[in-house]
Amino acid sequence: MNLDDTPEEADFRHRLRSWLHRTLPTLPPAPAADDWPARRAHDCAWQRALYEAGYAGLHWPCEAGGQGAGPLRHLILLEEAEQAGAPYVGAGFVGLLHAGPTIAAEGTAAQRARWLPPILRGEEVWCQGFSEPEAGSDLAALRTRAVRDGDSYLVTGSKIWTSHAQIADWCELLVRTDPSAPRHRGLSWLAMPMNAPGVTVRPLRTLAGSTEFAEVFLDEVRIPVSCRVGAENDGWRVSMVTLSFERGTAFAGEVVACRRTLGRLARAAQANGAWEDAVLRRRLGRLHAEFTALWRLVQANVSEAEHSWRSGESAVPGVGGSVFKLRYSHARQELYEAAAEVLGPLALDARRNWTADRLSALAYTIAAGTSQIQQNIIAERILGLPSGRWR
Amino acid sequence: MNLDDTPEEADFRHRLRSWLHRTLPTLPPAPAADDWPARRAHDCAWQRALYEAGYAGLHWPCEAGGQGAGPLRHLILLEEAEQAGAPYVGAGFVGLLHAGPTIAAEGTAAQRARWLPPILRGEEVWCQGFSEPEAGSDLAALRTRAVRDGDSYLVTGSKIWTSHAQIADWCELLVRTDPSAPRHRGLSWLAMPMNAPGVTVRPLRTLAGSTEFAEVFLDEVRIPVSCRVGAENDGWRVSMVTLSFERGTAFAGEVVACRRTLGRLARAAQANGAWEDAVLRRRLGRLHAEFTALWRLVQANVSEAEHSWRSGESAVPGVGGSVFKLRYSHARQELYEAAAEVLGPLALDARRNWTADRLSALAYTIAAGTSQIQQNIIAERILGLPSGRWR
Amino acid sequence: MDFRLTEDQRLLRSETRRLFTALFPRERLRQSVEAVGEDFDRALWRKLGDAGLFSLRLPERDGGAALALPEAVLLFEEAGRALLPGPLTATHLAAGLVPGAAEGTCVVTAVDRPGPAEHLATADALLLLDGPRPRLLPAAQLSGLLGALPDSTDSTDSIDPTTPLHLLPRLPPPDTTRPIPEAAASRLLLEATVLTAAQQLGSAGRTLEMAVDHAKVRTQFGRPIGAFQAVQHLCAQMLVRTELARAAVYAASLTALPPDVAAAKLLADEAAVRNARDCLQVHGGLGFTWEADVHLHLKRAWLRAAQWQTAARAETALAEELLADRRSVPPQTIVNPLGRNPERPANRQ
Amino acid sequence: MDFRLTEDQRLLRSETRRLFTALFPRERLRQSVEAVGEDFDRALWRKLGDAGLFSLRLPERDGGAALALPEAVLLFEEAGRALLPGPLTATHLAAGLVPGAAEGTCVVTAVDRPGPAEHLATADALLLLDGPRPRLLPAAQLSGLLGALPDSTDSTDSIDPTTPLHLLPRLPPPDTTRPIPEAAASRLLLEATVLTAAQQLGSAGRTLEMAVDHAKVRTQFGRPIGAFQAVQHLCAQMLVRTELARAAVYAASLTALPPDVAAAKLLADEAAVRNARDCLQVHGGLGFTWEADVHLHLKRAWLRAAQWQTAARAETALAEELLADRRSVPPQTIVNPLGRNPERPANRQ
Repeated sequence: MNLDDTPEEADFRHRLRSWLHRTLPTLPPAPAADDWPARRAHDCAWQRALYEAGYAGLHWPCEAGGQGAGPLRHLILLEEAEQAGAPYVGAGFVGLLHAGPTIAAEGTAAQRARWLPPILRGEEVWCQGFSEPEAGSDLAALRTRAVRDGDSYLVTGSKIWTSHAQIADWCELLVRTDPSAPRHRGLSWLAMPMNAPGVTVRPLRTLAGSTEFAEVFLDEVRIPVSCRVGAENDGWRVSMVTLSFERGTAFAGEVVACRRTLGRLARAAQANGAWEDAVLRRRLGRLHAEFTALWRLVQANVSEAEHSWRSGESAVPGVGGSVFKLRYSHARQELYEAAAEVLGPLALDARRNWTADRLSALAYTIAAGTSQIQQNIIAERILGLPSGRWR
Repeated sequence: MNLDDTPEEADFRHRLRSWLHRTLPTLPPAPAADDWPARRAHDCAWQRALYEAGYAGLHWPCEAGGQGAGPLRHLILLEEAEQAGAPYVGAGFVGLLHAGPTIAAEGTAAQRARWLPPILRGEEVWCQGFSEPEAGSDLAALRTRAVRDGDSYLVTGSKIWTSHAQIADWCELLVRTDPSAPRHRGLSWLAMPMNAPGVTVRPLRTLAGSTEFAEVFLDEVRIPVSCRVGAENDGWRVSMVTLSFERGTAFAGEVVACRRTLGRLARAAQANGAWEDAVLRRRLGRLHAEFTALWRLVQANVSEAEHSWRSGESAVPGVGGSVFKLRYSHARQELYEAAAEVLGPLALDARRNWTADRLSALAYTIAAGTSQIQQNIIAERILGLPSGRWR
Repeated sequence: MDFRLTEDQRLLRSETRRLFTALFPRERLRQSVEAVGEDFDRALWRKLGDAGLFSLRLPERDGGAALALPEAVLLFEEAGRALLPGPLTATHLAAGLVPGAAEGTCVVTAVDRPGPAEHLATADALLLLDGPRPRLLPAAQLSGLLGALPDSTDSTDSIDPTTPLHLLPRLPPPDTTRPIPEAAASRLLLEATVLTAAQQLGSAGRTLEMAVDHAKVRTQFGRPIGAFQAVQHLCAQMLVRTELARAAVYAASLTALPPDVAAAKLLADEAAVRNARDCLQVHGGLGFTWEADVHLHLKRAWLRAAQWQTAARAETALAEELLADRRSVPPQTIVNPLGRNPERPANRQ
Repeated sequence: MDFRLTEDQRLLRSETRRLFTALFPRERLRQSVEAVGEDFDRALWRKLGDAGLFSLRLPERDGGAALALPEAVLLFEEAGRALLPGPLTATHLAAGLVPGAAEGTCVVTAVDRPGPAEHLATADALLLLDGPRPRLLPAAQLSGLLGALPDSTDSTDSIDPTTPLHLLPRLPPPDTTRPIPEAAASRLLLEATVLTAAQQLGSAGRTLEMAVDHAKVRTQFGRPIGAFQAVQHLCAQMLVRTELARAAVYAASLTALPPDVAAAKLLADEAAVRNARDCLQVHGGLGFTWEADVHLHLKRAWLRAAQWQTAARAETALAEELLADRRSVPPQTIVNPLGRNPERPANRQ
């Protein structure tokens, strides 16, 4: 048990840190939150910079164009980038962290050659079309259907919660190809060009006022069969295979960011006098413990993942993922509630620091598995309690 | 909407208060907690005093020997008695608040004549034999069986959580008379003399170290059929009928007591310096709000009950009961956790004030319907949510 | 004692609900959400005035209904439920003190300390409750005050899209304001607190209703989500919070005693904020959209929780009460000044 | 970095569990619960000494295993799991400082401030960590201290039936004690805090296990109660608390940095207390009995939460750290003094 960098890790960290310090000051300022074309350009430029420095696809396998690094190396990248204030992965998220790895694992050689390099170079942006209005927590209930028509599928239905849909080139789509098969069966995974006729994107305004998400309406969209990754009706497994790439690093950068925010909150409280309030002070102290421990939990989970990866085991999401997600979602909300307490009445001003974060934090106990579902998973899959028949 | 005594209520309160102030100083000091014969004597003497002053069975119907007063009058009695520091009903609890009202409602004239007067006069003590080790939250699953043998039942099984079993004269018993009938059906209500051959009482030590409860083992105990109240196999309904006597006054005295405790806590904190801790101070302030509102909720529930009672409606346990019980159980635990905070390290000394109360408060979210069950009841019966099939 | 609504009070509540639904249906609410920076709806304000929302407690000879705080609380509960916009509490308090407030021809806002002031750019007067005697800043001085505010206090970035805010770094000096000698700020503050708590209560009740309605119809895993214990228990706790807050708010409207008022505000704030949060959780992603009304309740609840007595102030005051009063407000000695005392409307002529 | 247990550490843990189960099976636990006022089990203490629980971190030439704090934490986690009685932490810290402590022939207890002291009547020495240098009150003076205590500090009324307590109103003056110049109280305090947190972690893990085991077999309404979401979610939160505390405690054992130690104590205290509470709730009435072990875990958890850094102290210290350190202990600059630094055992010769 140790928390120290190996000499190789220290060397990697050192070189990375130097590069970040050289590179970040040369980046243009972040564009306005709702200027999506500018955000796309900004995020892609950052990905291009990573690519040129040899950091693109750090954790992707070498044969997919990546660097073949393990989870620990990936964690160092996330940690250092966040500490240095580097841009968030942004528009690159789905391509680099979901669609890309899926294609790398399940795609044909031709599919890999077509789709992976543009992701790594920051040239093509992907979005995700999994969720549907009627299939929220219950993803297996999705209804968008694809009917085979010669060398194509004709896809009709609608998707929701699709980030970056308005600027994406491709959409990884989960559709029902066998309407008679029950639930998880009968689904297929398709790569859909977002400029195909019949695709309509409607931005979805969140309660934070942002247009981060969109609804995507599909009206007989023609998608070549060659865009299907994996076998027909095997889409559930294909889409889940990427979860095995989740090697404990999800939200790792965010935890680093939360720890920095907490420090800023304490200094802001000191500056505005809120620090005099012992209740608030102890609340911030408790959050310090919380995020310190969450960071340790990340390190523990990534250490496990590194071990599995080195052993060549197909990493299955372990104890760590759900446990971490459940607690982190809650802690993040607590953090921004404490921020509102530090701000006092200024928390009612939407332009203040932390106000938008307070609002967007509300999604954390809902998105990517509600806290209720996470608790079911922990109880049944980890603790082995009998099934509550909730699915 | 008003919170003021009517002239009649004010008069009743005034006379009661005078009597309490005259009478309480004449009572002997409370006996040691584990001296059960002395506690019986003490509790019965207090009941006798109430009887002689005309306050016994205040809320019982006149035809059952009571005073025929409504819930509001009963609330005044509970409030004034607690404020004056009068003894708790103690050993009289089951007789006065459950078995007695059940007999009054469902018993024959002979049964009422036999059992009710000694309860009111503090001469006979009752205990309750409903729960069983395998039937906790799920009371309908109980197994103790009664086999008809001529003019008697032969009862075999065991009961648990029976308060005052070691000093009781009678036990109200719920037994299975038809083993083939499902769950709620096939149960009967019997009055069992505790000195009958085959009855064995084993005190059950709680985590607070007290012997408040007992297990009662029944080995072919012969109980005359004349001791059955209500029809054979109708025991579930008979035992539930008393719930309609629960007119919002359950725990009302305890809320008054909690408010007094809270005031004492604040003064103790001021005396020992804990008051300097702003976190603790605000915690006590919050508890003040909590118990203030709980008392208002009692007043609201009792006002509703008074109205039903005056209209002659058979009072069904309404919104109030479960809502109040759920929140009060939690608040009581919070109160004694705050007490431990006031005591600081002295909370580790079992002899200090509040330490035993802290331990016994742990039972509140379990006994008389766990908090989980209370929430189910609220969700399904009050809010009308679909059944979760938890029963 | 009869701590139930009277028949008249029940009728008042149901009539008020009907009226508010007619005056301010959901479409109007959504219009007002999108109408950022647009004019305040003075027509609605006058209709609320006609309905007696502001004049309710004035004597009949002054055009009021001679009712008391408990009735006002019932109306404000409905206002919170309907998310009625505007400085309702301040204008209600100003009835009888500021001409036109009772009728809704005048819009009055109020503050008791530096910080956010709602609808300041619209208001015809600002009521200041920062000392023992209330004081008034009339419209003419108000525009001067607005002009002197730094840019960063521009009204359009209130977190609540239906309540424009200005952040006042300090209150206007006494020489710019007119004192109102006949009224006591402490009493107005208690009333403002109770009426704000009443709106929180109404909002809490509404988000509970929204959560339950959604849980009955939304299906996941082949069942209505309301059949899952996790959702059931969320909803059950929402009801508990609402009913506890209700008991506290109604009692405070009867006694107007500081501990009752503080308890009412603390518990109603908590009920409104936490119920809105839980309502959002029950709605899942659908509740996270701008189109859903959940966030409007949450944001208004945050805003009201920051007004008058905050949680920190209420808890601190309640703690002090524990030491001040040996018997911590023994229930049986409570008198009912507002319910019984006929002098109050007279005070306000 | 490899924040997993090594093969050796895994083995150490499983061997320790086996050993503690053999030395202190449940029957012995229950005997010790009923043995109020009876003699301390010195035979068990010597066996724990033989097993290396106290000498673990001493150099091999002093009879130790030359292991470090992480290994000690694994042993103390198992001790907390098994509810081993006695002043384990103090005697472990005293190894190398007080003759016989390492071997378990001497029983050492410790305090850092006035308040409860565990096993004072049994102890052969009292370690005082109230200043920069530790000091020691030997057996002879101890009996004098006990004689001088008021009646109300009699040991038999500890809330934890397996841990007799005396409440020390003040600590012995310096002229009655012997300073230990070669050791730093601040370091011993950090270690005591981590080792106490480790016991809390072990207890939290055990009550989680008890709750899950019970939920699998206890049926109500025709199903195992573990199939009800309400019970499932209680258990899930117990696991989350345990795993978060585990990460914090193990990290603190590696870094021994004050913020890591404070976080470990805070989260492990919370995990132990709240898991015991939830375990009781899952057990229902059956958990409320003296015969069930749940209350022993709860009471010991309360006791340990009051030792060394309480929640109030930990939170306050962590808050100060936020201001002190601009980057709040950036993970990548962490060094590992105890894991790497070979000088510590030498310090203790």
